[in-house]
This record gives sequence, C-alpha cells and structure tokens, in this order.
Amino acid sequence: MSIATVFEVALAAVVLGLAIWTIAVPETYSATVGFVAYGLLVALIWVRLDAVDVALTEAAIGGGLGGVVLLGAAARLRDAEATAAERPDRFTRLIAAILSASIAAALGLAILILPDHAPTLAPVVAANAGATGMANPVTNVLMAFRGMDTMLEKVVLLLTVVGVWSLASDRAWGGRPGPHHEADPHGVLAFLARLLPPAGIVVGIYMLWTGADHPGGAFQGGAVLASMWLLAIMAGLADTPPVSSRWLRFILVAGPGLFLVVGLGGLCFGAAFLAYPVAFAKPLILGIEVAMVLTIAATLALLLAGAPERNA
Amino acid sequence: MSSVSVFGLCAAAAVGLGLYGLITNPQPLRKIVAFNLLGSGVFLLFGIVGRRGAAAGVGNDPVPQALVITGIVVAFSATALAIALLLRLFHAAGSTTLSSRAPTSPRSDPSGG
Amino acid sequence: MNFARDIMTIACVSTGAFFFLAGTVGLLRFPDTLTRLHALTKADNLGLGFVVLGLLPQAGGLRDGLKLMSIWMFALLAGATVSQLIARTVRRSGAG
Amino acid sequence: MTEFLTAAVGLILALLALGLVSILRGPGDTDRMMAAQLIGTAGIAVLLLLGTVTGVPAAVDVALILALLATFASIAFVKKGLSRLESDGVGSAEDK
Amino acid sequence: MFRAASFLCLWLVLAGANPGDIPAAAVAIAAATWTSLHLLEPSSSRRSLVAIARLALLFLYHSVVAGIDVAGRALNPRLPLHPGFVAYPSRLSRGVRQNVFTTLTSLLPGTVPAGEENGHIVYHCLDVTQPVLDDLAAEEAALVRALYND
Amino acid sequence: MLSPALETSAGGFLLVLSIVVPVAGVLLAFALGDRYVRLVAFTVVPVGSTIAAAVLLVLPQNDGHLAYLLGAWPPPLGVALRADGSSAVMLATTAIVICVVAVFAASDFRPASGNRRAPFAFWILLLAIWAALNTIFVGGDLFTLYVALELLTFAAVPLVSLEGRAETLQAALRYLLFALLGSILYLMGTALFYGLYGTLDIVLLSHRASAEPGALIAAALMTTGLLAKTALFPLHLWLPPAHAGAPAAASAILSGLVVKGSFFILLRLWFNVRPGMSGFAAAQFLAALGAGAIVVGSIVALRQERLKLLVAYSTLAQIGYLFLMFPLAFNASGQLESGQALAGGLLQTVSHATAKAAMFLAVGSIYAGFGHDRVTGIRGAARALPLSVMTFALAGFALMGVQPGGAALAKELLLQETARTGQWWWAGVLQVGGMFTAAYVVLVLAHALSPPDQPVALVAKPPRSSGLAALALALCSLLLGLLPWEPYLPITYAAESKLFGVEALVKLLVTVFGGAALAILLSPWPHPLAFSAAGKTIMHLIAPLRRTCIGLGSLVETGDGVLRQWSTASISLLLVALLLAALMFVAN
Repeated sequence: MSIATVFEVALAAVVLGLAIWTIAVPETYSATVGFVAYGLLVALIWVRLDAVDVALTEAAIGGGLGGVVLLGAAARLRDAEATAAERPDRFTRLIAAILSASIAAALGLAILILPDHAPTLAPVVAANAGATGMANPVTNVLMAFRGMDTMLEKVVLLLTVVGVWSLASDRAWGGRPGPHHEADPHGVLAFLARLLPPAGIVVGIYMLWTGADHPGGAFQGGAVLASMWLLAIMAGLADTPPVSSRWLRFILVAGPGLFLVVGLGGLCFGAAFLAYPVAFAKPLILGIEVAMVLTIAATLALLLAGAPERNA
Repeated sequence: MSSVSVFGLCAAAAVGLGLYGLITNPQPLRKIVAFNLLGSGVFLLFGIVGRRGAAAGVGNDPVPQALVITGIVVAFSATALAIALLLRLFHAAGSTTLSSRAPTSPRSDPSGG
Repeated sequence: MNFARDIMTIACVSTGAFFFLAGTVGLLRFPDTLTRLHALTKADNLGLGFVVLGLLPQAGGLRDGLKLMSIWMFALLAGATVSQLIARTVRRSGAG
Repeated sequence: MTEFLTAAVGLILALLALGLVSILRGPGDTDRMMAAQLIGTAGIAVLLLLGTVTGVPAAVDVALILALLATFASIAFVKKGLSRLESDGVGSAEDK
Repeated sequence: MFRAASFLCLWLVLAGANPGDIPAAAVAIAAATWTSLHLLEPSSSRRSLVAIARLALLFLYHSVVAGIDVAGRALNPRLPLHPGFVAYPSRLSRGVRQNVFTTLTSLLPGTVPAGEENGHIVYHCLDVTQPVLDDLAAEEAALVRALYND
Repeated sequence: MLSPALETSAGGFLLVLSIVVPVAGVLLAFALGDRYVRLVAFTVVPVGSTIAAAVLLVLPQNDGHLAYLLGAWPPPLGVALRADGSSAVMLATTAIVICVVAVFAASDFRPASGNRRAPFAFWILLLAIWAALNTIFVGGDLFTLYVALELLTFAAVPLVSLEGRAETLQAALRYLLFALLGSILYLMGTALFYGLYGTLDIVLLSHRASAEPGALIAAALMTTGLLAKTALFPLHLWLPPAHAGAPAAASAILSGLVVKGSFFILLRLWFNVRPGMSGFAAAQFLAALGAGAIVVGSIVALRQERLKLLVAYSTLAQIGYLFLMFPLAFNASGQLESGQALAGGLLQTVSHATAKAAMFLAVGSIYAGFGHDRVTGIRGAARALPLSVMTFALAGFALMGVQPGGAALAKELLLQETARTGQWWWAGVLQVGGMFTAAYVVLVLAHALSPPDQPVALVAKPPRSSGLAALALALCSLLLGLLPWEPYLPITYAAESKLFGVEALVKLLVTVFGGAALAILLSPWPHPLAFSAAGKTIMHLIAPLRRTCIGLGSLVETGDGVLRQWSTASISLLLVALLLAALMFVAN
C-alpha cells in the first residue's frame, strides 16, 4: 500500500466513524454536531476525488448550511425527545441491520464490478467548451448542456420556500420568518458580525466570478452570501424581511425567471430553447448566474430562517 | 486498492448506515439526519463514477459532478422542508412522533377532514 | 534553491504538525471544557499558521502565498471570537 | 516531497480524528460546540496540504469556504446552545 | 476609502489582477464597503501605521508564545495547570474597542475572555499564578497607541 | 415507442412549452403575490390546456412521436424531450383534471377572503404539479426525470398540510420522508447506470443496456424507489392519511395525478430503458403486490368510517390494479412489449385519474355540505346534494368497469392478454378487483340514497360551478371507452360493438351483485338495508357468515396497521428491493 492509499483509508475511516456516531449516538444534538463534522470532512474526499466544484458545494451547503438547519431544529426540539416514540425492538433492529447491510453490499459489489472501459462524457464536454466561452466544465454542464435540470432545480428551491411559508399560521402570514434574534450590540458576536460579512461578500462574489473558468459558481457563492446574511441576523444587526415584501419576492424569482427568459429567447430567435448564441454565451450565462446568486442567497437564508412567525 | 475502491466502499457503507438509521431511529429529526447521510453516500457514488471517467486534463467527469451539485441542492431543500414541517408539527401537537395511527382508526374524530 | 525551499517546507510543516499534536494531546488530557478550549484555539491556530508558512515556498507566486495567509487570518479571527463565545457560554452555564 | 506532505496530511487527519473523539465524547454540549472550530483549523490544514500534494490549486478556495462556513457553524452551535441554556433559566450575556 | 482599499486588496489576493475582472471586482468592493459602513460606523480616532504594524507583530508574537505555552503544558507529564478566572478592569469603552481588545487578548498565552462582570472583563486562565493582569495592561497600552489614540 | 431520432422534430417546441408555461406561471404568481395568484393560475390553465391539445393534434402527423433537443445539444451530452402516444395521452389527462380542479377550487381558494396563505400556496403548488408532471411525461433523461420527480414531491407535500392541523402535518412529514427514501433509491440506480453506460438518455440506454449485474441492481433499486413513491402495497404507509387529510381539491390532484407521475417513470424504466432486463419473474412479483393491494386496500376501505379515508384506500386498491399489466406485457421471446397490455394499463391510469379526482371532489362537496364525512351519517345526501352523489355514482361506475368507461375497456384489453399469454389467474384477480370496487361504491351509494331519519340541514351549500365541474369529470371518465385511441395507443378492440349486448349486462350485474354481497359481508357499519323488514330477515340469516367475514376484515385491518408502521414499511421497502434484484438475477 502506498502512502497515499494509507491516507485515503484513514480519511474514509474518519468519515465512516463520524457516520456511525451520527447514527448511533442516543442524543439528537450530538448526532447533528457529528453530522456537521461529517459534512465538512466529506468535502475532503471530494477534493481527493478531484471534484473541487462538488467539494465547495458540499462544504458550503451539505455540511455548513445543512448542518446548521439540523442543529437549529435539534436545539428547538430538545423537549420533544422525551416524548418521542421508543426505539423499535431488538428483532426489528436486527432485520433492519441485515437488510441495510445487504443493500450496501449489493451497491458495493455493483461499484467494484463496474466495467474497465469506464464510459465518460468528459472529452465531449471538453470538446464543446468553446460554445460557451467558459473554461469550467462543470459550469458548462450546469448552465448549457443540462440547463433544464438546473432551471427546474431552482424551481424546486422556490417551491421549498412556498412549502415552508405555507406552514405559517394564518395570523403570521406576510410577517417576518424565523424567531427574532436579539444580541448584545456590544458583544463579541455582534463584533464578528460587523467584521466578517463584508469580507464574506467579497469572497462570495469571487466564488461566483471565478466559477466561469475555475471551480466555483452560483451555488457556492450564494451559500457564502447566505451564511453572512444569517450571521448578521443572528447577531441582531439585521432582520429577515417580511414575506410579503415585493423586493424579496422579486429576488427570489430573479434567477429562474431570467433563466426562463433567456431560454425562451433562444426558442424564439435562436437555435433552440436554452441555446445561447455563441457570441453572447458568456455574458448571458454570467447574467443568469448573477441573478441566480442573489436568488440562491436569499432562498438559502430564508430556508434556514423558517416559516413566518412574527408580524412585520 | 485504488482510491476508487476505498471511497466506493465508503459510499456503500454510508448508504447502509443511512438506511439503518432511517429505519430504526424513532425521532423524525434523526431520520432526517440519516437521510442526509444516505444522500451523501449516493452523491459519493456519483463521485466515484466520475473519477473513473476522468479523461486527460479533467480529473473527474464533469457531468456526474454537475448532477451531484444539483442533487445536493435538492437534498438541502428536502431537509429544510422536512425540518419546517417537523417544527410546525411540534408546535401544533407538542410531540414529534410519527407512529400515531389515530387518523385511520375507525372511530376517529369526525371534525377531521 | 529548490532544496532550501523543500527544507523550509519540511521544517515548518513538521512544526505545524507538532502543534496539532500538542493541541490534540491537550484536548485529551486537559480536565475541563475551558482548558480544552485553550488547547484547541491556541495550539491548533499556531499549527495552521506553521503549515501555511511551510506551504508558502511551494505556492505558485506572491498572490497564492497571500491567499494562504488570508485564510489563516480568517481562521485566527474565527478562533479568537468563537473561543470567547464558547467561554462565555461555559462560564454562564457553570460547566467550566 | 510529496510523500512527506502526504504523511503530514495523514498525521494531521489522525490527530483531527482523535480530537473529534475527545470533543464528541463530551461530557457536556459545550464541548461539542468546539467540533466545528476544530475542523475549521485542522480541516483547513489538511485541505491546504492536500491541494499541494494532488496539485489541485482550487483546494485553497475550498479551504476559504471551509473557514467561513465553519465559523458560521460554530456561531450557530454556540447560539443554539445559548438559546437552550436560556430556556433552562440560565441567562446569558450574549442574548438579552 | 481605507476600507474600500482593503477590500480591493482582498479581491486582488483572491482573484488576481485581471482586466476582465474589473466589473466583478467593482461590484464586490462596492457591496462590501457599503455593507461594512452599514454594519460598523467609521471611528474618528487617528491611526498610526507604525503602531499598527507593531501591534500586528506583537500579536503574531503572542500567538506563537501562546501556542508554545499550551503545547508545553499539554505535553508536560505533570500537566501544570492552575485554571481559574481573573477579572481585568479595562479602560476601553464598551463596544467595538473592547471587542478588539478581547479578541486580541484571546490569543495571549493562557487567557480566554469569558464575558464581563461589573465593568471588568473576566478572563479564564490556564495558570493564575502567571502575571496575567500586567500582560493585559501592556497589551491594552499597545492597542491604544495603535488604533485609539484620541 | 419513443422516437429513436436524435434530432428535434417539427412540433417539438410544444414539449418545451408544456413545461415552460406552468413554470412561468409559478414564478409569476410568486412574484406578483397573494392577490394575483388565482388570476395567474386562470391565465395559465387555458394556455397549458391548449398546448396539451396541440400535442395531441401534432403527434399523429409525426408518426406518433415528437422530440426536442434542449439547447440543441444532442444526447448523451444534452437533454432531449420526447413524447410518444402515452405521453400525449397523459398530458391531455393532466390538463383536463387540472382544469376541472381549478374550476372546482375557484371558490374555495379565493385570495380575497381573510385567509391569504392557503390560496397563495394552493395555486402555486397546483401549477408546479402541472409543470412537474409534464416534465415527467416528456422527459427523455433519467436525471431530468429525477428532478421532475422531486419537483412533484415538493409541490405535493405542502398541499397535504395546507390546513395546518397536527394530523395533516404528521401525514405530510411521513409522506415527505418516505418519498425521499424512494427518490434516493432511484438516484442510486441512476448513478450506476451512468457508471455502466455513460449516458442517462432513455433511448441511448435502451441501445446500450444489457442484463448485466450492475444494471440489474440499478433497475431493482430504481423500481423500488418508484414503487415507494407510487405507494404500491406494502409501501403505502403514507398514502391514506396524506390523501384523506388534504383539502378536497388537493386530494383530487394527489390521488388522481401525483401518484401517476412515479408510475409513468416506472413504465419508462421497464418498457423503454431495457425491455429485456426486467424479467418475467419480477413482473409476476409486481403484479402479486398489486393483487395484494387490491384485496387489502378494498377490505380496509370497506371498514373505514370516514368517506375520504374510504376513497383514499380505494386509491390504494386501484394502484394495485395498475400493476396487473406487467406480467401480461411479455411477448413470446420473453421481452416486455409496448403492446395491448401497456395500452390497457395506461387506459386504466387515465380512467383512474379522472374518476378518482371526480370522486374526491364529490366527497369534498359532501363533507362541506354535511360538516362531516362519516359514511353512516350521510343518509339523505342524494336529496340534499344530488349533484355530488351523482358525481360519486358516475365516477364509481367508471371505476368498477361499467361500459363504456375507460376502466371497462382496459379490463377487456387485459383479459384478452391473459388469454393470449395463458395467465388465467390474473383474469380472476381482474374480475375480483372489479367486484371489490363495486363493493365500496355500492356501500356509499346505499347510505347516500337511503332516506334520512330527520331532514338534512346543510352546513354550507357548495357552489354550483364546483359541482358541475366534478360531474363533467366523472362523465368524461365514463365515456373514455368511446374515444378514438388508435393514433396514440395500440388498441384494436372496438368497445362500441359490445356496448349494449347481453354479455355486457350480465357482466355488469355480476359485478354489482358481487360487490353488494361483499359490502354487506365486510362492512362493519349498520347497513341501510337492515332498516327494512326484508333486509332484517336477510341480515339475520347471514349473521354468522357476516361475523366471520368482519372478523377476517378486522384481521386484515390490523395487518395493514402493522404494515403502515414506519419501521415495518421501510423494512418491506428494502425487502422488495432485494427480492426484485434476486428475481431479476434468476431470470437472467
């Protein structure tokens, strides 16, 4: 075994250990902490697999924001743990373990016996990069070759917002999402929330901009911006806007909306729906991405904030 | 063992663990955590597939990468929606159990609809 | 020249690893949360600093080096503020 | 050089794992608040080294994101911990 | 202006100097500066660059010493710890100034600020037998010279 | 069946529009805010329906298939949209049901009323479901189908909990979690397919895929995931509470359309991706689960006190019905063939979509009128709410296979196939299924038609437009058998010829009387029949038999309760996956 393999085995072991902790630990709060750690470390695996775009997304959304959502719920649901139903009996657990292990084994087998010739689209993607003028192949796939998936996935995000908002009580409809955070304006938290967000904004926009040619893109940038906004909200320096705010709604549909408009433009004047004219491909895609980064940042932050709870 | 096999087995194990947790953990929140674990295992599977498909100049097939990014965002949305439902359920019912059979028992509350 | 750079990298990264080791030992040995907090924030931040220092010679240019430094600064700022927050919480909750 | 750096990555990773064991073991939630902080420093170190070893310059960007998001997660840890302590009747300086 | 320049520096460090980047850089810097001014009002006191540089060096030096200090204690078989709390009466006004001070001193060897009580900053120390209060006073003086020399 | 051509066909842009128009509606409604959502929805619905009609018109002129390359990128790099006859039929069905539900809900979800939250969510989610379903029907790529499937789930779940009561929230959460489990299994299979063949395009996969172990595992995982989303017995834990708890208009969409989305993807997977891969044994297994669904779903439905739950359990049984066609679709060489059996299955799908939606709407009106929906408490409904009871009756007739309904035609087609392939046992299941359907329809009608003890005082009078819309939908379902299907589905059977024969009448009578007998024997509630003297004597005579049957029924209900526990259901899910994989391995 080479030293690199030793490292890989160690990384896999740490990640799996955290996964086991997350599943096995009796207390929910500890499990969510374990999951955040897991998510952040899985990003290392993605770097090792040479998929930096995914590593960025996993670190930002999978581990970071996703973990924080879970953590917030765990903190709010502490009292519910006692009333929750008891664990299934030992027999059920045994059967579940056997079956899960069989599925995992089947999957492992399927991976190990994948054919040697390894079909790939990587050369085709590289060969067609010229059509968009961007050097990052992942951005090309997301925005051009599989643009439909990306657009629909933005609609999924929007629907999630609708779904979360629809859980508000009728009284709070139109109000501000999430609990009100009040913190000492002279405290350390407020201090950090004054210093970090501007730098975070630069980093977020950099992430978006560099996504054209290097790993990065709208999701990653949006996630950074969202976390900075939330930081300011948690420190009591900002508040979530009321859900009836027209500006907010406009920003939430800007990304998919622009995507749709550009796509329809392609349908009317160009080759096909979502086909970009070669000369304008890069500016068009960047324009969509700028709109999307705003949409994503607002959506992610609002999803973390939750349903409307307070009157505006 | 190549990195593909190591991480491939890791992905399969994460899937197994996630499934087990999803079945046996009684609290819904733990099920959601387990679902996220399961999801990340499946995403790693895509990563393995993409790594095998690495071509000259590209370390990992970009198509599976793009699929995973989409998948991560969808999984995050699912988590957010499930958590919101769970919190609202806790608020409305005072508990978060999923095992109640009240809605389908023959003599349930007639006011329900 | 190349050799000197490698020597410096090896020395600095080793030092960094040493501080990580010390931090982890501290985490394992120290008796309570607040003392463990010291171990975590101080030793690990220094360890990261040395790793960054060790990687500077391997970095492509001045910009990459500065980028590494700025990451360290972010980590330092985070460590300094978060440790205060945790310390406050611990003191208030009486667990320290 | 590559072997040395890989070994360093492995060492720091192992230390990170040990640290996580110690933190997650508890005993209190306040210990667990440090987890994201630990990953924020050790994880960044691993990432930076890994980026140099495997020749993936963009790993630095991942480290940057990790630094920001780990800080954010740490704050969330503390904040959620605080709100819980409050509900237990223990006031805190940070939350009014 | 000072802030805009520092964000420009951050952008240049992250993305490099590339003429094609100018629009993005401009947007980033404008947004960051606006946010920064919104979140934190500019202070009026004079700053001395030399003193800031000295402060930075002091800061680096302290963090190195702090790391070595903790490492030494952790690896020492006898585990020489005398943990406890110390209250330090700071002359700095509450708010950003005091926060800067606590943030800096959290990197001093053996101290972590753990909140405040009766106008004093409470520090948790690894070793209360060390001259913690004197070190803190020296640090405060350096900080005042650098940033808050009204 | 799907177009093999890798280029855009003449009317292909219609496929894009069928997705884009509802999506644009979602975005516009969200941006404009509470006051305009309904207006936007009422603008989008006619436009979308026109597009569906246009697809129906254009398709036959293009040899029965349409294709569109998004961004002009050919697969495997790009994503193609494709439509065949079945897509066109499903597009049209969806458009019709959505139209009717929109008319029905127009008064319920008025944005002007005090509560603005529910209308806002309802209309946006309605449009989103439409977009998701259309994407599923025309999507040509397994991952695009995954995104569409998630879109569907994310739109359907909030509909369940629209009223915000604790039990509906719980139902929504169960639904979401189980659906997520299903979609992640689907995604696993997708990853394996890409790893094996380097494409996710359905047509390209159909050329490349072969029955190798990895592909079989992938197919088993994907099938199971889709079964969980379709709520095939025993993976149905989420369906009854979710479909019974939602508002009537939402239930109609959920029961009529949403479960058909995952079912349609399953059809694509089995019939298009690799017809030879999914073996005969696995198909028998699916059909066996379907038979189980018919028996358990119907028996438990008969035992429900609440009408909405009864209808929800009937959905469960009807979903089982859809799976009976799988073993009948094999040709002589052991390959799945897109022939008459598939046509029958699709017809069954269309018929159930329209009839069940109408049924839920009718039940919703009854619920609104009476203020409750207890089966035993709706006596006199026929006089008080004639329109709703008539709708329920017509939809019920359509479901149980009365000529010239779609279900009747589908049943005839499937019976022919059982004869062709010599699988007589499925013919028996088909007949019994019709009888069970008749049982609960007769049960409800018997209660609704019997005179009340005291004059019925309605809590609220449902608007006439709603009632008429539902009635139109039920009628539509009952007349499906008369439509010309040839351009879209390979149906050579002439329904008109047997419309009024003696044979049809006998069949009808057998079904109805069988159903009535089953209803008397299995329903634990006091029968309206028992109030007449003759009825009392009969009831007295069969009392011991009835006690036994009710005992059996309660046993089935207990078993259903066990199966609907989370751990049991998810264990069954894994078992189904492993069994499917094993059966596929055996076959190959």
